[in-house]
Amino acid sequence: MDFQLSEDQRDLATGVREFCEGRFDRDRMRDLVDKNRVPGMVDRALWTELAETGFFSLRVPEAEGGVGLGSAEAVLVYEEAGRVLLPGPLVATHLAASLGGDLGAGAASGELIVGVVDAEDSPILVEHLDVLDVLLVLDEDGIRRVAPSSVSGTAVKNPVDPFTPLHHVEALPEGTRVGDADTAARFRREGAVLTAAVQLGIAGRLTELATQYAKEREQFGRVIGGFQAVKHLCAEMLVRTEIARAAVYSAAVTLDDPVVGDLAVAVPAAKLMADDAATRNGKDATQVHGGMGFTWEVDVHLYLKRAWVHATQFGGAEENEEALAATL
Amino acid sequence: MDFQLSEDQRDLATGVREFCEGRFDRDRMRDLVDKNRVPGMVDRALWTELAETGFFSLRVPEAEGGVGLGSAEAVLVYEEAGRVLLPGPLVATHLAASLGGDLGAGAASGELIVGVVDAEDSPILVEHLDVLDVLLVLDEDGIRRVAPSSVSGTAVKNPVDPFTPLHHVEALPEGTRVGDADTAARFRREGAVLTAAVQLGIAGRLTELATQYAKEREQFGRVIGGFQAVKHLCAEMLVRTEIARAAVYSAAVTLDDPVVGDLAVAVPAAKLMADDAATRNGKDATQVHGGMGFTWEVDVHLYLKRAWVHATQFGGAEENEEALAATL
Amino acid sequence: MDLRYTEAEERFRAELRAWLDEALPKLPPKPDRNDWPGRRAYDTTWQRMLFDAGYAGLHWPVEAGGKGATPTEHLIYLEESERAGAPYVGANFVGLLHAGPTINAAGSDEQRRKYLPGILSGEDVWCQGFSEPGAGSDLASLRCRAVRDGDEYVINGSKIWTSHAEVADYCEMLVRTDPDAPKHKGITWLIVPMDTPGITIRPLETVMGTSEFAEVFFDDVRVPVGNRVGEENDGWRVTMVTLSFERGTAFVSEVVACQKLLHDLAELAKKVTRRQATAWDDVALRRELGHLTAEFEALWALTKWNVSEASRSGVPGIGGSVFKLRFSETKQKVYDLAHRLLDRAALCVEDVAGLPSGHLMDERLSSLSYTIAAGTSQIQRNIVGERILGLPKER
Amino acid sequence: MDLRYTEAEERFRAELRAWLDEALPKLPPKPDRNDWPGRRAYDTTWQRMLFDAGYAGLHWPVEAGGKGATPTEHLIYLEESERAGAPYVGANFVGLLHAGPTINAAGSDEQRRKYLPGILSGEDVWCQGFSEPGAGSDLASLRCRAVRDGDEYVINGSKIWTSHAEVADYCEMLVRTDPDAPKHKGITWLIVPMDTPGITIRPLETVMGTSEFAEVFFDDVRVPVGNRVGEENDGWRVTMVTLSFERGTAFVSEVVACQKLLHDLAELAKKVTRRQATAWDDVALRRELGHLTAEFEALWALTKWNVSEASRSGVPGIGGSVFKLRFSETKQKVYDLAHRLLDRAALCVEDVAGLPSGHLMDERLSSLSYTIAAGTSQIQRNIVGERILGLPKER
Repeated sequence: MDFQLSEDQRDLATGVREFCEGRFDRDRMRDLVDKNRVPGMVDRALWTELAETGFFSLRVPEAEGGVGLGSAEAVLVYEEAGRVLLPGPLVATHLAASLGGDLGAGAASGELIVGVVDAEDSPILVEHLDVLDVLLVLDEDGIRRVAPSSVSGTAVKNPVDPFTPLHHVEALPEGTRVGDADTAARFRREGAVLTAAVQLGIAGRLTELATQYAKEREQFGRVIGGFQAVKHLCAEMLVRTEIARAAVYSAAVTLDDPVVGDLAVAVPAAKLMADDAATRNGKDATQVHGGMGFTWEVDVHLYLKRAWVHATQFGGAEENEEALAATL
Repeated sequence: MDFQLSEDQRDLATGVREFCEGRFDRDRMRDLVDKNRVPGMVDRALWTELAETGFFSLRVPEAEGGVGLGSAEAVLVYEEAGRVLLPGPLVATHLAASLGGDLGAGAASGELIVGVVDAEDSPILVEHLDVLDVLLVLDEDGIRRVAPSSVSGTAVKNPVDPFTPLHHVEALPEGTRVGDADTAARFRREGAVLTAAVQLGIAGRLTELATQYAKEREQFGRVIGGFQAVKHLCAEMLVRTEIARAAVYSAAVTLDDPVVGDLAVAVPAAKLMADDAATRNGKDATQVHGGMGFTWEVDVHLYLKRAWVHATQFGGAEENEEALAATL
Repeated sequence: MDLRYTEAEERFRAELRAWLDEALPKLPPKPDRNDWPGRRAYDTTWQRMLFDAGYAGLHWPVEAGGKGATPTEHLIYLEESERAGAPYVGANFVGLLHAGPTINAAGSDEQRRKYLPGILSGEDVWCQGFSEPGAGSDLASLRCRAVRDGDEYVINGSKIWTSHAEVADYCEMLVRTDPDAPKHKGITWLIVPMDTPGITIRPLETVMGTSEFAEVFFDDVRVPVGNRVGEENDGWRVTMVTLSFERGTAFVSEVVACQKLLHDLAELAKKVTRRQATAWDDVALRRELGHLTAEFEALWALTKWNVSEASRSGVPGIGGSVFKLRFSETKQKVYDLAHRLLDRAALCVEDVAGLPSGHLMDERLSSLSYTIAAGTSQIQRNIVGERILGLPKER
Repeated sequence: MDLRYTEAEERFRAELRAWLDEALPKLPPKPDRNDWPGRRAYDTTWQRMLFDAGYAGLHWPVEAGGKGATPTEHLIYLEESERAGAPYVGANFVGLLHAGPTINAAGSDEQRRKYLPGILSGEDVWCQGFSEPGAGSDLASLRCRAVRDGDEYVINGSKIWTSHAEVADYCEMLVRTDPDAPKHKGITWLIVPMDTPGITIRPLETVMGTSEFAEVFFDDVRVPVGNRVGEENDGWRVTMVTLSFERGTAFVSEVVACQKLLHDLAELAKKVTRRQATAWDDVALRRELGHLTAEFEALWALTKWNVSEASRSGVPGIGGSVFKLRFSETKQKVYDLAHRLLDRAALCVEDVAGLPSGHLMDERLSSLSYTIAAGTSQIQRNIVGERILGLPKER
């Protein structure tokens, strides 16, 4: 057993961090949300760069033109995506790349932007519809493929996360079957773990933002991070992040090598801990920022709002808790 | 509207506090629990003094030989009982005094020590059985009276609260009917509010104990109450106490004058807030005391354990929350 | 302990209720949230209606043009207004609750005559210039300077969190007049007309994407010395005087609103389905609603307790921080619950699929500020620990 | 990131499991909790069995008589022992985990030869004299004095929270040898035979009504200078060395025990009835159990993370405080839940009506100490905030 990053994994994480900070730094993130909004909030040029970096083909076997890595590596990549708030249906497109055929190849190469929606949702809200090339619908029988143009919905004018545009859809078209129930179950498992990785990145970044502010902001003649009340808020944020990290990495390794654990526990546990870390850290980071945390210009709210979105994807808290109880 | 203590009420509270501190001070309390334990943990001589002071006849009309006061006054008295951890079936005997006849008169005068048990409990645990003269059973149809000697139960060797001895009883005898369903419902309401008052006293005393310790105990060259982490624990204890106080007093006034509120909300709210304050303050007071809080010799655990007992009497948290939801 | 209202109080309530029934339909439609002139007009129209009906300055002393009502009457006024759906104090907030009472208590006769009538009648709107980017919880560390130049003060600096700045006539301001004095000492309280040259207003966008607040910049802004309330460098004391006007009624509308909201959420829970059943069938959610019901029952009782205490003593009790701590955290929990109840609909800050997600999520975002604004929960716990429990002050 | 055990690790596990299966039935019956000599005999018998089978001092260096096992092997040892229901380290705790490693790292060859074998074989039992009534979280403020008198130190003062004091052979002690030096500087580490004249032991009753700890009083207790480990006044550094032996395995047994407990609580919930249904039918309780399952899944993963880090670097990572904070609070939540589940049966610290309230409530009381012992949660948050996040130290 060696539950630490390998040298390759460390290099991968560092490389992706450098890529993200280079191609989607804070200025570009703020520009996208504040000034130069694009359809579906996805910048096609950036999407292509992400594809080239392997965001979508990461787990596609090398023989099929992919990077040939595993879920353990994928969570490191998606954690970095969360740290910088990369927008778009990243996880959905990544999952689609595993379907093979034209759809898989197109998703892997970044030619196709693929979204996913759960047919059981009520109300049904499709994310990023304006920019999607393919929409996958998870239903009882498996996965079906739907043309986004055939989806008639009403655009939500004021989505809570400005990076995640939504359409409210009354009913989804039939489409064509592209995956069976087992594949859908795999999508749900892998989607949960990758989304948890994004949440982990968000939770970690929020800890940094709060800690940094606590080191700079002075009140009563000293930096506020010197007050236990603030220091302990920051400490709890770190604890949540590290607990989530252990759960997410462990679930990813278990996806790659199911004998080392129990996926029925590991997957919902990872999602639950990561959702909890991201959303609660969002609240605490706001509190540490005081009045500034309530302003649009400080980034904290963008992280919190994104965390709220991810917390509803691939299983919410109550669902995960029930699933975990069922294992007892 | 004048939701503050009247002068008479203030005098009453002061008087009862002086009585309690005089007749059942810390030394006597510790003596009873540590050295000179008596059957049922009730000292008959003290019980008689309590009766003379009006603990049981407080709400019995003057015409019937009682003090003729209301629930508003009763909660002030029972809060003081909680502050000093007066043991025994105080609330049950007080309620019995309202039944009239020999039973009521005996309870009011302190000749009879009366206990109460809920027939619906599972397991059935009778408190203070060894010293009871009368046991009242609350059941679906009302209240029945049972001779304690006819109750066959097994003494619990290690009750969590050393002041509240218990007998485990498989089945309760039939007994004789002494109250109908309406009276039982009244008992439950008044019992909940008076027990909430005892919890309020416990919560307040725990706040004092923790605050006092925080002012005296030094670590790292200063008193620990100067550290925000400790200060804020104490502050939250006070907040819980004052919130509970408002709820308990308000419920008591509403018992006396139902038009000023809604008993279906006021009663469970008072019990819920007071149980919450007493048990959570017990936990926090332990934490403030550090290692000392884990010792038998510091009083905190005695308050916490008593709070746990009261939290199960006349409606627990889940029951009260459901009852409150039903009012929405 | 008496929770019964007196006959006079019941009469006051009945008359108010009757008037509200009659007056509210006459109000123009509510303006859009971002229409600041419209909001000013709406709020001041309502204030004028209150004025004409004799309800303006209910809690002000009679000699200041108010009604000298008791705290209990004020509580009744706020409770009934909220239940009837009357407008909030809105643009009149600073005038009625801060600037007016301060001028009455610490100003000159001339200042009283000049400023108080306009506040009561809804003619004048005031805003507040207290907080600064560097002076939040530690308000006394403010740095906006005013330098005496003959008969004028020359103001330079900036203020933040100013509501209604764009439409206000006057600003009540705290400025530093002696930078060498200990920080609570060199502060002065000034009245600044908002049309004075040199004032720039920059809307401050909140996490809700709206501009409820502004930053206000002062660049050589000149006001006459006669606009000073109280003595030079005595502004901190003048401000503290205002605090004594709080009589336990600050959150009455909000507590009543939350109690209404809990009923609405119960209705919503009975309507929304999660997989097989309604949300109301989920006992955890139901108990959480029950628990919150208890919290607001207690907070309502505590409100009456604090108001009664103020009625007796004439000064605010120590209960304000206790109340504010629990109230703000509990109100956040209500919106946490609303968020949970809405599930994916919570991703829309607008109504979707017949669900009231617009209002609820807007308030849910707003709720982030409850534990921050007007003294963070951390500061409130310090106050409770130090001033009520007597624990040593922070070093 | 690899969670698969190596073949060698799997072999180690298989052999250990086989031995445990064979050895455990040979153990005498467990003594009564208050029978201290019996407990000593039981714990040291087990230690002797481990010693004979080659498992004693698993994590000690080979040169100290240990097995030099990796942190991962130690984890496997603790996990398998807990799953098999083997005894805890008990009376051997201080010797195996504190005193022994310290003597090995900082003692003389003679001290190593004299003290280490007895610890490994279970012959000698050690207790700890670090904490004092006035020195809890602030351990370095200890005041128990030792004055040099020729070839001896003369000890006066008292220690608290000492386990197994009544049955121990030796005490590892921190004493103040220079009262004038800064508080971390004047401390010395001593070995004190417990049969030295002048030692008085007073059992310390806990909230559980039992005496797991004692206060130990020292009245002119004389020990040879040769009993000093490290230099005079260098005891703080010597103690810090011991901390470096923690390799992420401190809570392995407890995490495994909690995971088992959650299954037991689920069984219990399916059995106990509340009014119409079982507790398991209560979705709130079920979800709480599910949530705690996630917490312990994460804590188990974090354990492996910390152990792997220690295996690589040989030094403990920064994760200890992070782990301890979450673990102690989560374990408290488990017993809160058990309390809730037992309802009125929770009023008995003994089994009643076929419910396991004895064990559960005993642990529930014990759980009050989790967030206090070995560094309160408040101190742990300081450590995380200051040492990991780099926030300024308390002033």
